[in-house]
Amino acid sequence: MGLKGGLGARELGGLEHNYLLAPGHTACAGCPMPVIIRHVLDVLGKDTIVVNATSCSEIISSQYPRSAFKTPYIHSLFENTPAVATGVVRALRAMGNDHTQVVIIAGDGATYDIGFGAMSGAMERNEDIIYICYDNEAYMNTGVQRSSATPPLAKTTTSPVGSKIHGKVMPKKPIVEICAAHGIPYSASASIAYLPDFKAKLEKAKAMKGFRFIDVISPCVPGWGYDPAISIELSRLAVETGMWELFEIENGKRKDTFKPGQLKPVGLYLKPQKRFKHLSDAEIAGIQKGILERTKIPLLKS
Amino acid sequence: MGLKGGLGARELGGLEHNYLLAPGHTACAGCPMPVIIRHVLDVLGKDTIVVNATSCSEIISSQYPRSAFKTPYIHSLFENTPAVATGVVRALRAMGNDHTQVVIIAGDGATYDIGFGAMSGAMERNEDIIYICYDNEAYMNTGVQRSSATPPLAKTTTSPVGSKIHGKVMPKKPIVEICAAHGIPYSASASIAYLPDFKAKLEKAKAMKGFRFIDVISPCVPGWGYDPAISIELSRLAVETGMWELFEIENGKRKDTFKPGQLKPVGLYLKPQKRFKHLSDAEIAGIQKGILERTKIPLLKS
Amino acid sequence: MKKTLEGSIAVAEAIKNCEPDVAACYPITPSTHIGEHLSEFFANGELKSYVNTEAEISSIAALIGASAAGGRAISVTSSQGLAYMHESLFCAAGMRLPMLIVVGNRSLSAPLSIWNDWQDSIAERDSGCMQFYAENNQEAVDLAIQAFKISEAVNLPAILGMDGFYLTHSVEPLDIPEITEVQKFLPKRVSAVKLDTKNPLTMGAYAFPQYYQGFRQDLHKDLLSAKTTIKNVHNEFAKQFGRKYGNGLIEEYNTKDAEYILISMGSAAGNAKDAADELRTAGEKVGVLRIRCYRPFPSEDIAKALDGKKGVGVFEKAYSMGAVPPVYADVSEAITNCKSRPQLSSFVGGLGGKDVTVDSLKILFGKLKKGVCKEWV
Amino acid sequence: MKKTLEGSIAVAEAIKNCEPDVAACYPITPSTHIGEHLSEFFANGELKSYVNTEAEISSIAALIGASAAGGRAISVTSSQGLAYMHESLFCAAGMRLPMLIVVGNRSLSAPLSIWNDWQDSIAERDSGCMQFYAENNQEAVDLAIQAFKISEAVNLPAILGMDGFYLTHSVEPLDIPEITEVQKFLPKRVSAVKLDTKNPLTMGAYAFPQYYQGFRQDLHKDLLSAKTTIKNVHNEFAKQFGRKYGNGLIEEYNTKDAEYILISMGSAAGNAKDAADELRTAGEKVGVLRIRCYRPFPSEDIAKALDGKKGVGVFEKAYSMGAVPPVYADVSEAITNCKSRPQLSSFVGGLGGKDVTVDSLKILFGKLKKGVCKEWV
Amino acid sequence: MNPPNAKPGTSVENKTGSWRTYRPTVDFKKCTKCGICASFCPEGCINIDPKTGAIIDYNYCKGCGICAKECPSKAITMSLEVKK
Amino acid sequence: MNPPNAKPGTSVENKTGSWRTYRPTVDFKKCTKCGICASFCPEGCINIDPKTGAIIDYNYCKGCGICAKECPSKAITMSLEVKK
Amino acid sequence: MIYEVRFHGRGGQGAVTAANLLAVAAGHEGKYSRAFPFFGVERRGAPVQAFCRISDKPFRSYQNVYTPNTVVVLDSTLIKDVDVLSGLEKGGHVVVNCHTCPDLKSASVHYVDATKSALKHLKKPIVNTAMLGAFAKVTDIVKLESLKQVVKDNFGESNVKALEECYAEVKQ
Amino acid sequence: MIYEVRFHGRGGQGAVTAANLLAVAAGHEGKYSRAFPFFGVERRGAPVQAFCRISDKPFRSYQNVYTPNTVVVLDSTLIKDVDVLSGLEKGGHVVVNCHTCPDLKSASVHYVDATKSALKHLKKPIVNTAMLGAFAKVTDIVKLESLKQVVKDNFGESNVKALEECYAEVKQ
Ligand SMILES: Cc1ncc(C[n+]2csc(CCOP(=O)(O)OP(=O)(O)O)c2C)c(N)n1
Ligand SMILES: Cc1ncc(C[n+]2csc(CCOP(=O)(O)OP(=O)(O)O)c2C)c(N)n1
Ligand code: SF4
Ligand code: SF4
Ligand code: SF4
Ligand code: SF4
Ligand code: SF4
Ligand code: SF4
Ligand SMILES: [Mg+2]
Ligand SMILES: [Mg+2]
Repeated sequence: MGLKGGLGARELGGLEHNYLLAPGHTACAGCPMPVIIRHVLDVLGKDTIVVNATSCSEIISSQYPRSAFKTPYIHSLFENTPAVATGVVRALRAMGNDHTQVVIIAGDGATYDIGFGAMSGAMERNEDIIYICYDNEAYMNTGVQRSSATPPLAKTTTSPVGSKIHGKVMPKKPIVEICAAHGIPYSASASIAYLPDFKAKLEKAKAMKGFRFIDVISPCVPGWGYDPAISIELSRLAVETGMWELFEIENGKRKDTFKPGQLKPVGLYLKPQKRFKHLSDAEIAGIQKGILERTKIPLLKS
Repeated sequence: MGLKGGLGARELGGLEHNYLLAPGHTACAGCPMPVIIRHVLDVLGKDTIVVNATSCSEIISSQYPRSAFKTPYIHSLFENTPAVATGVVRALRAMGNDHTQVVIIAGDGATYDIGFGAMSGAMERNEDIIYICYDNEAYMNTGVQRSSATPPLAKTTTSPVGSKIHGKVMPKKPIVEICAAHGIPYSASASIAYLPDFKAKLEKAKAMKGFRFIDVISPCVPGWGYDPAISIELSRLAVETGMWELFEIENGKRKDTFKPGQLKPVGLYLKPQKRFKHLSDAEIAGIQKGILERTKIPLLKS
Repeated sequence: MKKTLEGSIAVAEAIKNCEPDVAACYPITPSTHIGEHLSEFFANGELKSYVNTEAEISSIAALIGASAAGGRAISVTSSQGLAYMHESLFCAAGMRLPMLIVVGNRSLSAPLSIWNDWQDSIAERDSGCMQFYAENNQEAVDLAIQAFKISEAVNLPAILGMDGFYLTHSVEPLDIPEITEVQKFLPKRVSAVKLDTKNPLTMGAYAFPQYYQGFRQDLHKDLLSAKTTIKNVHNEFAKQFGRKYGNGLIEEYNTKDAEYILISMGSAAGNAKDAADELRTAGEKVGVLRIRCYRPFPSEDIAKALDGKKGVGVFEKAYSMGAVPPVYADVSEAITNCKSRPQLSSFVGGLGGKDVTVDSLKILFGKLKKGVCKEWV
Repeated sequence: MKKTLEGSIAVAEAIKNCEPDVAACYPITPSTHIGEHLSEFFANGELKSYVNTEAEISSIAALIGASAAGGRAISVTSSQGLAYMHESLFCAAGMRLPMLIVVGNRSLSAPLSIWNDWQDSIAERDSGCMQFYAENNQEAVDLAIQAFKISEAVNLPAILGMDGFYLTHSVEPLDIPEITEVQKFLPKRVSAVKLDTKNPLTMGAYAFPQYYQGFRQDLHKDLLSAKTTIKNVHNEFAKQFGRKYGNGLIEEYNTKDAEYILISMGSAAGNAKDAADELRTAGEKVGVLRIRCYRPFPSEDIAKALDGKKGVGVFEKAYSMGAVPPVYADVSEAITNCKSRPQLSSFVGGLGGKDVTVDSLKILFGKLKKGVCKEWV
Repeated sequence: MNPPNAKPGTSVENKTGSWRTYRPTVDFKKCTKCGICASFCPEGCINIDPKTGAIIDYNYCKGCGICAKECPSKAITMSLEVKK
Repeated sequence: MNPPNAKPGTSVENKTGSWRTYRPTVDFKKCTKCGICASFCPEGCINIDPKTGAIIDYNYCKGCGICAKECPSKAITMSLEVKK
Repeated sequence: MIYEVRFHGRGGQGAVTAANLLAVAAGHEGKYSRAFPFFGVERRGAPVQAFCRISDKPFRSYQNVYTPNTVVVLDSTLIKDVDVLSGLEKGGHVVVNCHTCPDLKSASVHYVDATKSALKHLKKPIVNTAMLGAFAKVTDIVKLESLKQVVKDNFGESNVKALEECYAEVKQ
Repeated sequence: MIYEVRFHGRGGQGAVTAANLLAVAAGHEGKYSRAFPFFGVERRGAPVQAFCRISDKPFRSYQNVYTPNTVVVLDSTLIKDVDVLSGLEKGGHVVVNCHTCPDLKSASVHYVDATKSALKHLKKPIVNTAMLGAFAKVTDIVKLESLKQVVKDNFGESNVKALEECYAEVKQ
């Protein structure tokens, strides 16, 4: 099989040149977030304005006087991107431009937490915006603190492993479902390891109007604590183990865009990551049980 | 039939004395919001601390040096009640008090809009709070501006009726569903006209821990533009016409707590209200159609 | 032609005639009426875009986005709403984005009060936004039009302060410049520095220590030189529309031969003029200096106007808790280099809607004669 | 016993030993480490409650709630985070709620910068919150403990400023008072005015114009008289723990016989002392006045210390754009009544992490000799 | 210290009865003492006397008419308040 | 006016190749030119030469090893960078 | 001279609008005028004040009206709660909505049953336009015609009828 | 006298930690010390600086180190991008992680292949503890034992081995 995670050679043609995100950005070696951004811009094309929240993606791309973005780009604050994008798109339309796409690129902290009020407002108004959350499941830019996207039991600097508490207590906030509950036209999850699936979602979103949301898993080398070479592999394992489901919600209807026939044991995903190093076998078994109940997919027989 | 809207005499016993909301508050004549608050406090009892958002409920109750609240009460800002309540309940628990209920009373503006970021955060943390939104479907305290709770086509001062736009454009934000999507233990809607239902929900919420949300329809005399005598009647008609559904969501499962067998024509609800005066017959028919599709309840044969 | 209408409506009409691309507002007393009227214009197709935001922090964010995209952008707020924009105001100014924020000035909580004072905008004096205070509704109308022009000329946000209720809710005959006239005065915004897919640009980059201070220093310099722009735009306006307000930065009222001067802003300055008039009739040499533009602070003009005076008092509706009142502090510093520094008194009053009467202001002139005085009145 | 550890960890340990009821934090560089360590204490059962809020506006709201409920409450933030609390700071102070906010001082966006200056907390100087600035990490540790006590004595929030990175990230040997000692100094908070179902009370009522100004005036008065409390608590601390910092409000360093004095705050004041030492060795009569408590502003102490000096300069890491620097403006006003008012210069520097070196400060002393000077350095 | 706090329940000092344009009058003969009016009165100013029936505290009654509208026995009538 | 804006795409001036600890080397004999490595390289610094195969721009390659890991043909190997 | 009027009413009765209409009517006559409210909690039934100044010459003042030339009371029950006569100039007029003469120690008390007129013509107790009729009769600061015009423009004919009725019926 | 050290490294190599460990070791010896970083964008691979001051007497300064007595370079590739020798005192030491003598015009250049030691003992290229060994050999500002103790307390035995190896192998 020439495919890994459903990725075929054919789909990659023509990507190699003129990326709209230039090299020389300062992401950690192995960070998959620039890959995500590159593919987003590749699908959306040059007629796109990027609105970015304070985050790793901002810090690694726009240090004065240099920038990695080749499309127009604006960063102002951490919590306000949905409203900034609202202003951009409203002004464009008011001035007669009815074609330019406005895309938000924001981390999970901006999306799930501090910016969620503004996001909820923009969703309620159904602003004509594409919102991409690269979800590295913590505040990475400030050194790996818990966000609402952090999976349960994961260790971060503010969900530490102590004598009373063993990593993050709360479940991961179901952001795709919450956004869908707002009645927006499109809400989806994605993984960069499933590139054709991701791109299909981007194309679909691109063809629509209104508020469109995609949450993309984005492993973080120091934040999750793993060998940089396996960033894509982890994005794949997350799906193969059922930790990360690939689906989209339109008109309140959920559709799984890819569903593994059998799940790989979740340990394969957890074990390479330092943030899960403290987990006991019982805890891992608990996670495994939760996945099986939630996904209703059988575990791979080994 | 001695019941109107399912309300029986029996259920009312013992309410008459020692209300925890004193008279002398300065709500408009006929405002049902104080009735809602009174019944909330009646169920929760004296061992309750009220956290109030800036709103009509605050302005009518706590003008220095007087207050209508007999329970401990705190108001600070418009957008921060879920976090203030977080602080209150965390401090109580830290100091060894494991019994006092902390209840938020807030309008739809605070709940659906400006305070939703903080609310989402408190829901994510599953703080031990009961949240009551009295939903008068607009910013009343500032003179009837549109909120996300304003129903489509309703006229407010910021969703005016003009030559290009005919009242509110967007649908009502489905707050109960959005809250439920957060995974909180209890999310429900209620109407004061269905008092036993409302009180049952309050009792249920009271018996639980964690974040509990109830959205209560609360007609507004000047804001909706109607004869003050029909505040309760409108709360009833909203249910009888299917404009307001009575339900609760636990563990992601929705249960209708009251469902009319047949729906009254929605005109009965719309016509007495100035905010809907501009509606054409076609628009009313459209609303009626929407209700029938959504509720799947037949229209009353007349 | 004059129309008798509410100050808020008049300002909304003036804004409409400035043809903004995006208005983004959130209701708050006492400035709500302005936004309401803008939304009505929108519903009637007379305004290009109106955003009902879910909070003020998003109103200003929408302005940041709209202005960055090259549009003309306006918001309206008061008090808690402006305070909720605090972080964003520094950001908008630092990003050099023109926009207008009309503030119906109101006190800050706690305790909550919906009534007038200036604490809300005064507390934003460090932000890099320009601040104007209108004495009356005619000036508010005229300032709205001037403020867009100034803001877009110097690429900085402008705050236009209107005393809450006093101005926002007063109904009076006002002259609202016709749209055709406004178009002559204020052409469509043209910005080379904007989000444009034909000519991409990265806005809002962050700055290492070797760059940051330079940006702040430039911002400060540009604010200082905005004083010239403000005067010029004010003169242009006067030429075209026939209405003048001092020199655009300050207005001197019977100060030339005055021995005692009261400084104030907004509608309180109008009341102070009435007080001065009454005292003049009684033979007292008193005058009023009105600060029309508080940021940039017109220290040179003020120092010049005050040099050699016997006594000067600053009356203001704000405080820096635990220290001294802000306008007074600014004036105090401004007159350090007067050849003959007048005795400077400080009066704070009118907080949270405490009515500032002509009589109470007359008393202040009396106090000036007795020497330096620092009082809550 | 001294431990060598990071300033942030040291302060976190000091806070832990103060046994707060609720800590509510949101990460932001450079103050994040403090919150991280508090959350670790919580995970180990050494802290009663730690709230991972979803934004700073909710951190301070949680403090408002916790303090109103009678608890001891603490948050940690910087820059944008403090700015996001702006509205709430006025509210917390106006509601008379004690709490501690440790600020790892950092510049404000735009442009974004994670590095140190004081604009974030300086911009909150009107709010009614007390403001302390630590010169070094030992003082930060000691101030954290004192600040709780002061705050709870005067019923007002306290902001404790630590220079971002310089203090927050420095690793050095520090003395952290033992919990038993802290308990003696800082007993459990007892508040009669609180949310208590046994004794109900309405907190945060709103005020009509006849009441509002009275509340503000009281707040101001209480802030002024907090100066005595601050000095007393500082003395008590000195007695019990043997460490003293000037008189609690300001610290005079070789000022008695000095002709030229540089005023500053935070770690810059330490560097200024080094500069002064070097110049003293060269025979120059120079000294340093450090402002430890910026709000309430110790104007009397400053005026007394500066009276008769030849030249005084204020070095600060903040600006009021389009006007003059804030600390300078405050000092300028404070010395108006000096019998012999020194010549006052203003220096602004160190913005956005521009390193403030001893050498650069030595140059400033040189400038003072040449007369009044207003410069970005 | 002077915090903007208020005493609980002191709103009773506001005699909102003066707001009234219409005045509710209970017909004790019709009143079944069901309590519905009391339950829905926004002012909480109706008491059910077990002997006579619904008693309205006119110090607070704002004359909204809800009690009359909701009374299942039509025991309450609204009439224009005679203002002095 | 001096806004904190930056020129698009100028990050190319940051030669992040110096960050590298490990160096990827392509074995053109094994390379099938499938493009997978290019697609996943975080630096976007791999080009597929239709004749030879994957060409790495070492000016930017940070040596993460993703290309080697993802290459279905195992055509890329990582070795310790020789630092000068 | 600046003519000063103070309106006392309750939320929902339209006192603020009355002051505004008066200012507009004066404006129509080419006069300088200014009306503005003192808002308390703006709730139906709660006491409200509104002010209006009218002058032939431009004036500045935005302060509240403390020494009115005329006071208009839209709800006679306010008299016991509020000192409606406060500062009234010697011999100044008080115009009260009342069906019997109100108990006020003032030289020039006028009263009219505006509630009756409002209920009759408007079917609701919003008495502001009716009271402007009484005001017009009692004072001559603006012309009846101007007021009628403004009321007609803003609220239509039935309000004009109420106004005219009270103009005719006001007693002193 | 205050002894000043400047560390140059890349994110992930532990330069900041090295400075901190040095300060802690000095603290253990009863000295006054202070370490602090200059953070840029703190990303794996990006250049980082960290400073450490050590003295027998208390000192105040929180300013960056401009005139180091010793410079420690954790990654030799930095030499071409960064002026690592900037301000180094005359005859001051430079300790570089390099397997051949680096091209530096300085009186006292020392080098050691710390990456090799790190990979050998820690299985990853985190060279900070290893470089502290070389530093200890080249300078005598803190005792080898103190450093070993601190490294052991914080990172365990294998790091101590790397440290010892570089202590032994550093060349000049
Ligand atoms: C109001 C405010 N609070 C806090 C911060 C500090 N801050 C900047 S980026 C960031 C974390 C971003 O997390 P996320 O959105 O998940 O993006 P990531 O860094 O993980 O890519 C934080 C906490 C800020 N800039 N502004
Ligand atoms: C930050 C901020 N923005 C705006 C306001 C003004 N404001 C106070 S209450 C209110 C409306 C409240 O609406 P809602 O929550 O629906 O309560 P209601 O008044 O309808 O009962 C508004 C806009 C405020 N107090 N604070
Ligand atoms: S910290 Fe994580 S998310 Fe940020 S640049 Fe590095 S790998 Fe990417
Ligand atoms: S305005 Fe509406 S919600 Fe507010 S008090 Fe009046 S009736 Fe109640
Ligand atoms: S609702 Fe009617 S019958 Fe029932 S208690 Fe009231 S007045 Fe009596
Ligand atoms: S009229 Fe309204 S306020 Fe009066 S008693 Fe009846 S329900 Fe209560
Ligand atoms: S992934 Fe491997 S086979 Fe495919 S192009 Fe790259 S090096 Fe060649
Ligand atoms: S090692 Fe990483 S950065 Fe280098 S070419 Fe391969 S994928 Fe790109
Ligand atoms: Mg993240
Ligand atoms: Mg509402």
